[in-house]
Amino acid sequence: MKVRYFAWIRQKVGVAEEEVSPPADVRTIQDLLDWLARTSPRHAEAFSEAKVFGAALDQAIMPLDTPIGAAREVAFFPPFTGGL
Amino acid sequence: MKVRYFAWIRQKVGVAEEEVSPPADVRTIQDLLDWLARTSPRHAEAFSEAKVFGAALDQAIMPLDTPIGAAREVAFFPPFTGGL
Amino acid sequence: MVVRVQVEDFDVGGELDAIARGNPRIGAITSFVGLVRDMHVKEGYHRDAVKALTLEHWPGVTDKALADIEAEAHRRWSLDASLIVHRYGRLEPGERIVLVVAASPHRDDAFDACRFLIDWLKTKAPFWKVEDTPSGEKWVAAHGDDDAAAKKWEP
Amino acid sequence: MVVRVQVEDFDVGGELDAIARGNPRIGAITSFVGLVRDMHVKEGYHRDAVKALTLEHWPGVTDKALADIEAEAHRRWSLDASLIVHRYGRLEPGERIVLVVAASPHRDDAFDACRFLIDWLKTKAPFWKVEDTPSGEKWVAAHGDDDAAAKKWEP
Repeated sequence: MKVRYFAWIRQKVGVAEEEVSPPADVRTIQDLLDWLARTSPRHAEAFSEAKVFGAALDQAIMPLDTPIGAAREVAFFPPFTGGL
Repeated sequence: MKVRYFAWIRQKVGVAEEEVSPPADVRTIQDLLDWLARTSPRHAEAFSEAKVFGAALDQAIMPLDTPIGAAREVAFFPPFTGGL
Repeated sequence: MVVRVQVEDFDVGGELDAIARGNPRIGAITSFVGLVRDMHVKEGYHRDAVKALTLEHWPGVTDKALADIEAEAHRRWSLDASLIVHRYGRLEPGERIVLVVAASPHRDDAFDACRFLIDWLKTKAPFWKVEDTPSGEKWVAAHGDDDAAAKKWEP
Repeated sequence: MVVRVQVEDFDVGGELDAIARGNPRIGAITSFVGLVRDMHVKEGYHRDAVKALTLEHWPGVTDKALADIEAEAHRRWSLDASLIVHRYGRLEPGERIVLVVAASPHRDDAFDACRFLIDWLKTKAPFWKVEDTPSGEKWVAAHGDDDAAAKKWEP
């Protein structure tokens, strides 16, 4: 499964994307997030921020309690700040 | 006293402005309007329209019941229709 | 605060560039351009093809009326700049009639002020329009909608 | 309905001309331009000078998100044309970030749709901003104001 990071999450984790193989008990996006936080200190720090993350499954934005199912790509990003 | 007309009022009266000398009992703008309507068939027709006129004394918009006082110029115009 | 009443067309891009130039406080520029339409639709049923329209105004008074409207917008909102350009004379379908611009640090002020400017302009500045239609010249009547739009800004 | 996400600057006047060209139904064009400010003011007390900001986006996804927002505007209002141009990359104070345009026969639709487009864009399109300030890089946090602005368009 590919995981992608955007903006300051990417900066903190240190990579824009990575291939991961989470265990079978990682069912939802939130499960994946918790599991990723344990994979390295950088991940732990990136995911410790008390901010609300957005996430997407195969480029479609989904709530964190959504089951990952057969999605091939999960993306994590901070709230959008486009416009002026 | 100078009287000015705009838009279709000007077209109906046939002149853009004229010098008039109304009698002493013409006190308000409405008095002047009623008096002008009797000065010619064109004036009568221009002022017979059941529209609300706007008026100005010396270029300041005023209600029709305003006394003319020492104003040197009275203007009559239909509602404004600028913009797109 | 700039007001211009003119026969000539205006350059929208140039005006928008000029309004923000040298003022890095400005984050938001809202603009409105009004164009001559080829059709006059009244109350949803009466339709007239429009070959052209001719705008008449009251020289000397129009500028002051527009400047007053602009000053009122600056009293009500936090604006760094504003502009009203209004043409008069004969205009054909597709031609620009009016440009209204409001610039502010934030977009709420810019949007509200821009809309206020065009709403008040329509009912408070001495312009009159006559349409050249296949059935002859027709003076445009004031719209109740415009009065309502202007009234929503009353205190 | 046009959406562009690009590094290059855009020509506001040219875009506005193009949007109305050949469609004499259009009477009203409302546009919004967002510019980089030299100052970031948060909650009225925290101020940072901004030397530049860098916009990151999600290639492939951004275009679709903007097109969806535009389609929603066309469902809600009577629009003849609309345009969103959003830049990414490094931008300095005074530079244009975003252009939003809505064109309609009447001004109410054009104003409402234009404001809707920028309000939704800010909360629903995948852009992120990082500011280059004297005290280092600072990622811009989402504003509660923007969420509130987007929410007012919820059904």
